[in-house]
Amino acid sequence: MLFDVNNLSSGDTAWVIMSAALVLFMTPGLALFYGGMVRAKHVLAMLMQNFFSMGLISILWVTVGYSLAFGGTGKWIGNFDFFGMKDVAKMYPADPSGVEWFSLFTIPPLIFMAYQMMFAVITPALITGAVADRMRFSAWVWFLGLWSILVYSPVAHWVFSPSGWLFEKGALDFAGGTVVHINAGIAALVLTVMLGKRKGWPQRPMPPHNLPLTMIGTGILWFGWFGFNAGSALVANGLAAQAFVNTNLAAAAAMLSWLAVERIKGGHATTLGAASGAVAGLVAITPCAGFVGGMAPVYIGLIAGVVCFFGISLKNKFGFDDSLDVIGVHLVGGIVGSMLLGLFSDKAINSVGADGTFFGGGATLLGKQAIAVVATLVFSGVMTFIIAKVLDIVIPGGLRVSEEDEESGLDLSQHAEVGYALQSQ
Amino acid sequence: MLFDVNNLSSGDTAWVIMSAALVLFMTPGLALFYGGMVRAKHVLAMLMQNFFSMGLISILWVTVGYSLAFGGTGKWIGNFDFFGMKDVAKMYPADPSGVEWFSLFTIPPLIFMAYQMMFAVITPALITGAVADRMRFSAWVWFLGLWSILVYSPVAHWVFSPSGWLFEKGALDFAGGTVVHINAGIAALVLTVMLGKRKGWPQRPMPPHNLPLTMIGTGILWFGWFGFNAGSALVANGLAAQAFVNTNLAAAAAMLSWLAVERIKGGHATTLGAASGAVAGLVAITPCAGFVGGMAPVYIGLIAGVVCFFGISLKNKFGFDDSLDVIGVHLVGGIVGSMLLGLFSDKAINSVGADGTFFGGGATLLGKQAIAVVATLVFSGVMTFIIAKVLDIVIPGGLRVSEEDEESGLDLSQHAEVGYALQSQ
Amino acid sequence: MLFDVNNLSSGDTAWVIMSAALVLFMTPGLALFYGGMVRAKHVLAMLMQNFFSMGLISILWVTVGYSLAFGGTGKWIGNFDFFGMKDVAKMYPADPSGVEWFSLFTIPPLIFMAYQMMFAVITPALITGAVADRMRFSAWVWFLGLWSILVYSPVAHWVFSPSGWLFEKGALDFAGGTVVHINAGIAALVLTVMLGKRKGWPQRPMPPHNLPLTMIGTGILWFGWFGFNAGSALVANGLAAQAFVNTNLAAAAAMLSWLAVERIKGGHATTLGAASGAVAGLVAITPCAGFVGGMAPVYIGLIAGVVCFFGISLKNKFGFDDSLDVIGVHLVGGIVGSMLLGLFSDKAINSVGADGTFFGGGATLLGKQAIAVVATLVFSGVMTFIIAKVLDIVIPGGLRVSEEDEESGLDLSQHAEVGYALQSQ
Amino acid sequence: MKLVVAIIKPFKLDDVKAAVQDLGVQGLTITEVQGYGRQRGHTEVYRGAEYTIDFVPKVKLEVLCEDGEATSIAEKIIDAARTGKIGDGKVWVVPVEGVWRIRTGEAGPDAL
Amino acid sequence: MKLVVAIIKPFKLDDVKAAVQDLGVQGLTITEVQGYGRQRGHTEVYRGAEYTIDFVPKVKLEVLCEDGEATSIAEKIIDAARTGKIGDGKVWVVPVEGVWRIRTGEAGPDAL
Amino acid sequence: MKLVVAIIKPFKLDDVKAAVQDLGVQGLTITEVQGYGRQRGHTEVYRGAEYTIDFVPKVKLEVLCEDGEATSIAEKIIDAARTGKIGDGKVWVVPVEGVWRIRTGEAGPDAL
Ligand SMILES: Nc1ncnc2c1ncn2[C@@H]1O[C@H](COP(=O)(O)OP(=O)(O)O)[C@@H](O)[C@H]1O
Ligand SMILES: Nc1ncnc2c1ncn2[C@@H]1O[C@H](COP(=O)(O)OP(=O)(O)O)[C@@H](O)[C@H]1O
Ligand SMILES: Nc1ncnc2c1ncn2[C@@H]1O[C@H](COP(=O)(O)OP(=O)(O)O)[C@@H](O)[C@H]1O
Repeated sequence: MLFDVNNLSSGDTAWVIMSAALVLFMTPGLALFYGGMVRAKHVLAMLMQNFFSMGLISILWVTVGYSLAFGGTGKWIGNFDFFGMKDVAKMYPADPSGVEWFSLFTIPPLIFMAYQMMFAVITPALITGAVADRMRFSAWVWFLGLWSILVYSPVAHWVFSPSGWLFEKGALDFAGGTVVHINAGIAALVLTVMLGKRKGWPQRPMPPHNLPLTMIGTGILWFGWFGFNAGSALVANGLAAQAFVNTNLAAAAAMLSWLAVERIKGGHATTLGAASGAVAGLVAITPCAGFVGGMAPVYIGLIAGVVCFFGISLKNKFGFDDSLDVIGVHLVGGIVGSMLLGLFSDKAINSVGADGTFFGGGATLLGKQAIAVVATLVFSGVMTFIIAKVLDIVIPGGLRVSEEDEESGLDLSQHAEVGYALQSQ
Repeated sequence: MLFDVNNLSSGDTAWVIMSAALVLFMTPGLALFYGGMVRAKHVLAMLMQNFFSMGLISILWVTVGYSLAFGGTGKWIGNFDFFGMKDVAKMYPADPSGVEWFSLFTIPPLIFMAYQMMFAVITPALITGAVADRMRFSAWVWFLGLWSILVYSPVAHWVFSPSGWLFEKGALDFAGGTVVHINAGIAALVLTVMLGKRKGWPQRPMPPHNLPLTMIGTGILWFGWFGFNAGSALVANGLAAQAFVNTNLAAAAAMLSWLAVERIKGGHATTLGAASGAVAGLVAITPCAGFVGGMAPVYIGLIAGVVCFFGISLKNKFGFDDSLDVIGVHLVGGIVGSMLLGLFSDKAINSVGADGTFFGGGATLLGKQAIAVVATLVFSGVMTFIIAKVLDIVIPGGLRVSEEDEESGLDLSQHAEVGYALQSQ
Repeated sequence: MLFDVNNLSSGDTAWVIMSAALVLFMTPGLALFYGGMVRAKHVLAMLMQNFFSMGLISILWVTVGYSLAFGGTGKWIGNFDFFGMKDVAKMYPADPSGVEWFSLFTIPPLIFMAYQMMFAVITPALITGAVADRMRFSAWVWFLGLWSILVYSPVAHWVFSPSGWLFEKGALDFAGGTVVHINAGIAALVLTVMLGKRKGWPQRPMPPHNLPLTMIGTGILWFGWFGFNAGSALVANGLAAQAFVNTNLAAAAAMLSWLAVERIKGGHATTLGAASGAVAGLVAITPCAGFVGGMAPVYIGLIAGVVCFFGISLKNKFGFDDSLDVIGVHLVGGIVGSMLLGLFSDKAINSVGADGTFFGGGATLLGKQAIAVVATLVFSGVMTFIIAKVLDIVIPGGLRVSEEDEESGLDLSQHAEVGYALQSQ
Repeated sequence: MKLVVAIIKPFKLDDVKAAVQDLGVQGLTITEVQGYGRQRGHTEVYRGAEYTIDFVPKVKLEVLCEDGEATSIAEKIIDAARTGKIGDGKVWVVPVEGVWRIRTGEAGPDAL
Repeated sequence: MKLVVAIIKPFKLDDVKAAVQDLGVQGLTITEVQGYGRQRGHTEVYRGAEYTIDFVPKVKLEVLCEDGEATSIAEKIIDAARTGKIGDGKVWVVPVEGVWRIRTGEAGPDAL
Repeated sequence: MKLVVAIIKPFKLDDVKAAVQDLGVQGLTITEVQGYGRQRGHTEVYRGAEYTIDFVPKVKLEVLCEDGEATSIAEKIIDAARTGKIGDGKVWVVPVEGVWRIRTGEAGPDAL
């Protein structure tokens, strides 16, 4: 699809460029969010795993990832049309016959590619919270690259490309409920089980070393998420405004419901609870952001806050050590959002969407959403397992660092650095 | 006022969406700004009080707050037309007869609502700096909600709605000198007096525990304030550019004048002084941002820096413990800005504004500004007192935590958390 | 050049206002990036030197700096046409006869001035990393102001004003390779040599006191750099998108190549290495951002990462104490980027650019780039020396603090503050 | 020579310092420590999971003094640091066999 | 009275605390310290330059106890803190000439 | 056995460590402390209000050694830590009644 400069809207372009910058900013935000929660001796390793994704995935994306996700009109995966930035500056991805999608775009194709790049960067970064404090850095490097190409690009194609089978089927995902959160969440679950528990967990308490750092991250994430969700409108109009409002309301509502449960159950509303609830709401609204309206985002947020709170206790029940609760927040929250969309979706908000159960659409959309969820769970779960298994064998020392390296801290053992030096030096 | 999609400007929309995101980002920024200044055992409580405003006020705003501020065409308060997001997506607020205001808008009404929401979120958050280290969290929760509905929405209606009595009267407030800063500042003063001093103040020094955190917050605040002031143009044009420039210059000038006074008086220009001066300048320029031009913002900033510096010493003179100087900076700075606007306002900059004393307008505008200032002081002051008094009686334990809870720190006593864990863990 | 409001594009304006905000945000980002790397007792002084630039330079810029850089149509320096904000709101800078440049602008002249202001703010701030931990604050204040007027404004005129001699000559610099990075880098080198080494360097290790702070800064810098580079298009179109993509790719590629060298040489890929590599890439792509396309930014980034890594070891070889490697990163990176542009520049990407060696342009552009580099090195180097020499004589105590003040820390000796208070207080 | 060591509640530091200064003590050294004792710790909550933190922040004071002063210093500290609530801390005295002032090399009582 | 002091690996703190609690120890004080010893430090890298950091994070425990308990407490700590790898740390015992509980003013063994 | 304790200026740490290593000392433990002494504190400014901070950052060294070595270690520290300016710190020696190496259980001089 040739890019016609006459169709360009400077307003839409301004908004999508800015949104791409906002989504990029989320990865440092995520790094800090996680980094504050680990113990001091692992803080840099956590930051590094996230920042490294900004480096590696950016390059892989323009080399092959974008092409595999958005090249051609295949059902299952893209092709190599955009390999190595070929034609990206002048061509949109192709629309399948009979569909008008990219041909309606008013932004330069380059910024569409870049905007999608930022999603590719942050998705695997979400996983780092689950494998915290014990994964070998070289194993992470390989996992990151392979997972991005073999898992992220195909799933992105299924859902975000108009020729992808889930897109065609009519499953909805405004900004990445399946592609980003369920995808990363199930990968986190598989990796968590394969890596095993952190030494000492759950006997020894492993409290966050620096919650203010986590709150800085929370602020950046909330801020950046406006680019993530409202930017996904790819135009600066009422739909973007709707997605913006929905994003804020779901985050707010989930914060409140999470804190309410905490208060009722444990007696204290915690700061980390406020942050966790907000992120749970942001996750859940992600697939819904441009398809729901009115007070629906509030309800979605309220539900997500409660369900994710209980989702987090799964790890204690089943005994897997999801260090920073990627599963409880992203996997559970992603599923909650994707399924609630089947109820709350409203064509009056977005004509290219569908009506959910509460708007007269029956269970049709719900069914499609379930298919998308299950497909993502199965594909990503299996692929993650295979990649990790192979790497565990191939990488010298395996996926996990030695006991001693874990004890002395990943910062020192993986990066020959420490987060904080003596104050008095 | 029905929203006509043909009037939509994608450029203006892009700018206002982005501005709304920037203003949202200011609340975490404020949290960090304040959080770095308290002692380590209170840091999370400070962060929490601010982040919680993002949760609670967002929800209250779409439920009733927006409607009370912008519904209908009453003089004193809005109505319930927009209750629970009703019609917000398709309707602007109504213009009073004979006035064209909302009908000239080029942005979706949803984003106007969202932009205003962010102001509603941050305004009460400003108060947290005054009540730091001793307010019970449950009391804060109730105060926050009640104050937003009973104080913020009415004052916002008076000043920002074209049917509000202060708007009609011709009092000017570009981005919230009265609505935001004086409003929060006087509430801070009342609460400070009612809560009493922190234990040990002023005998024991209570130095900031982490000034780099405060400087992170300062950076975010300065950055976000461009959305606050330049976004208030609600279009992306020369007026927004003027407000942008004014914002930056006032912050810069006030930093310089604050530091100059420090240097002359105490011998040292301090980092916290640079931050405080900048914020004082930002506060003072807020009402003026879209009404003044040329070097006026520099003069306004220079004056604000000096006056607020001395404003801060009031607390020592009068012996009230305004922990983080909300009164000295926001109340004093807000009054300085609102009154200086009466001098520096220039119709050549903004035709819907008015000429101040220095531009041939005599004392007319000055008088109107004085009325707006006094009205806000009286209304907000009295209402704050009533709300706080009632809560002090109703809330188990009262507004203030027990001595022991204060000593062990609000983080532990209110939230069962600590900011920083042992390094070596 | 009178500003005609009919030419205004709200989309372009939205983007440039936002870009100006992003560039402003880079200075706090830089402060944190540097601040985390110094020892705890110097952290506030580092933050202060940077924040102070936001104060002083903003005011100097609207007073004289902008006018000296963009007033009139002189070859070597501007004039006083825009002194004290005169006419800035209604006039663009003048185009030299026969050239159409400012007359094509679609944004308000005020925001052009403000956007340029942010560059003027951050450029001298870059120098602070080289003089860390030993420069007297009052000396910095004077140096900052004089350097901005006597060095920054002229060089900006040469390169960014269409009447400047380097602009005329056809030397290219999209967003400040010469004006910003080489300019600040050579000043850093001169100052470093004049100030001498930090006490104890290189015998005593001086490890970063808080690398998470540095990583916060890195995230903000990367985010803000999109405004720096893509904003320099001054329109929201495909060129801005191209600059955006190039910026991200060069940062990513340089992170990878820096880490690869580290791994090969020293055995460990470090977190600070990831940050340093990314910044090196961002520096190198700055002059190229709007002139190259395809995979060129990746190659530029890869080269910059390697060259800057080795650039850093220069200080050990030559024994000058460039505390935080401003020379290795900004001077070397700036030269790398400016010269590589002579190879990779492609008129197909930007018609007002030129073809570099790899695109059939021979060595012509390369020669022009070399002239621009050398001219900046010589002028800035000599002027910096003169300014610093005079100040060293004039300022009581000289440029450098006393040994005792250095030992007890600049925070205490220069600002009567400490970064972190006792935790238990 | 003796070393008087005290573990106190952090917010009592200023009072205690003032008190020993009154006795003519010219120097002391403090350390931020964590105490465990009868004043049990507290429950912290981390994402829905509760755990007990046994340690409470305390400040440790060390005062070198002449033999005869140890008891009066200890008593003065006890007075100044007391709140009467559990967790007020301990004071103890350790024998010291030699003291030097680094600056001058002076030894014994002159080094204090 | 004695003061048993131990330098241990930080991650052994919980085990050691549990162990001495078993002996009836009712209180102790810990400090975050940095140790240098046979467990040489490690190399850190700072922008391409390597330097050796000799100090490793350790935790210091201090337990006041009656004369007769010192050895058993020391032994218990040694057992609980041992990993068998270099850097496990030291335990030592210092004589104490007087102990007071600040809250009550009680002295001697009652103060523990 | 003895414990040599020293309070020194933080930037002297490397020199002091090197000095005692020269004497064959194989291990030591340091703590970041805050000192109050003749080297009065300094004035800090907080939003226009000045207040005096009495405490200055110092580093505390602890070195276990055999009885005979204590004085020479103390002297070596004094030499290495001296700047001649006020606030250089103190060194003192405390008797130790038993030392163990946790890793091996060795006791006495062998444990050092
Ligand atoms: N046996 C002990 N050895 C060393 N320190 C102790 C001991 N017992 C108590 N402490 C210290 O004294 C502090 C207060 O003791 P605690 O038993 O809580 O209260 P109280 O002294 O009022 O009985 C503890 O937090 C700990 O730091
Ligand atoms: N002579 C000493 N004086 C004080 N502390 C010591 C001494 N020797 C060792 N330590 C402390 O004990 C820790 C462990 O000692 P090290 O020699 O590394 O291992 P090990 O005790 O297993 O032989 C050191 O990190 C240090 O804190
Ligand atoms: N009586 C004391 N007990 C414990 N520590 C002390 C004592 N006197 C001084 N110190 C420590 O020694 C440091 C230096 O002492 P100071 O009196 O300032 O200088 P000088 O030792 O040069 O006379 C202090 O900061 C404090 O840590």
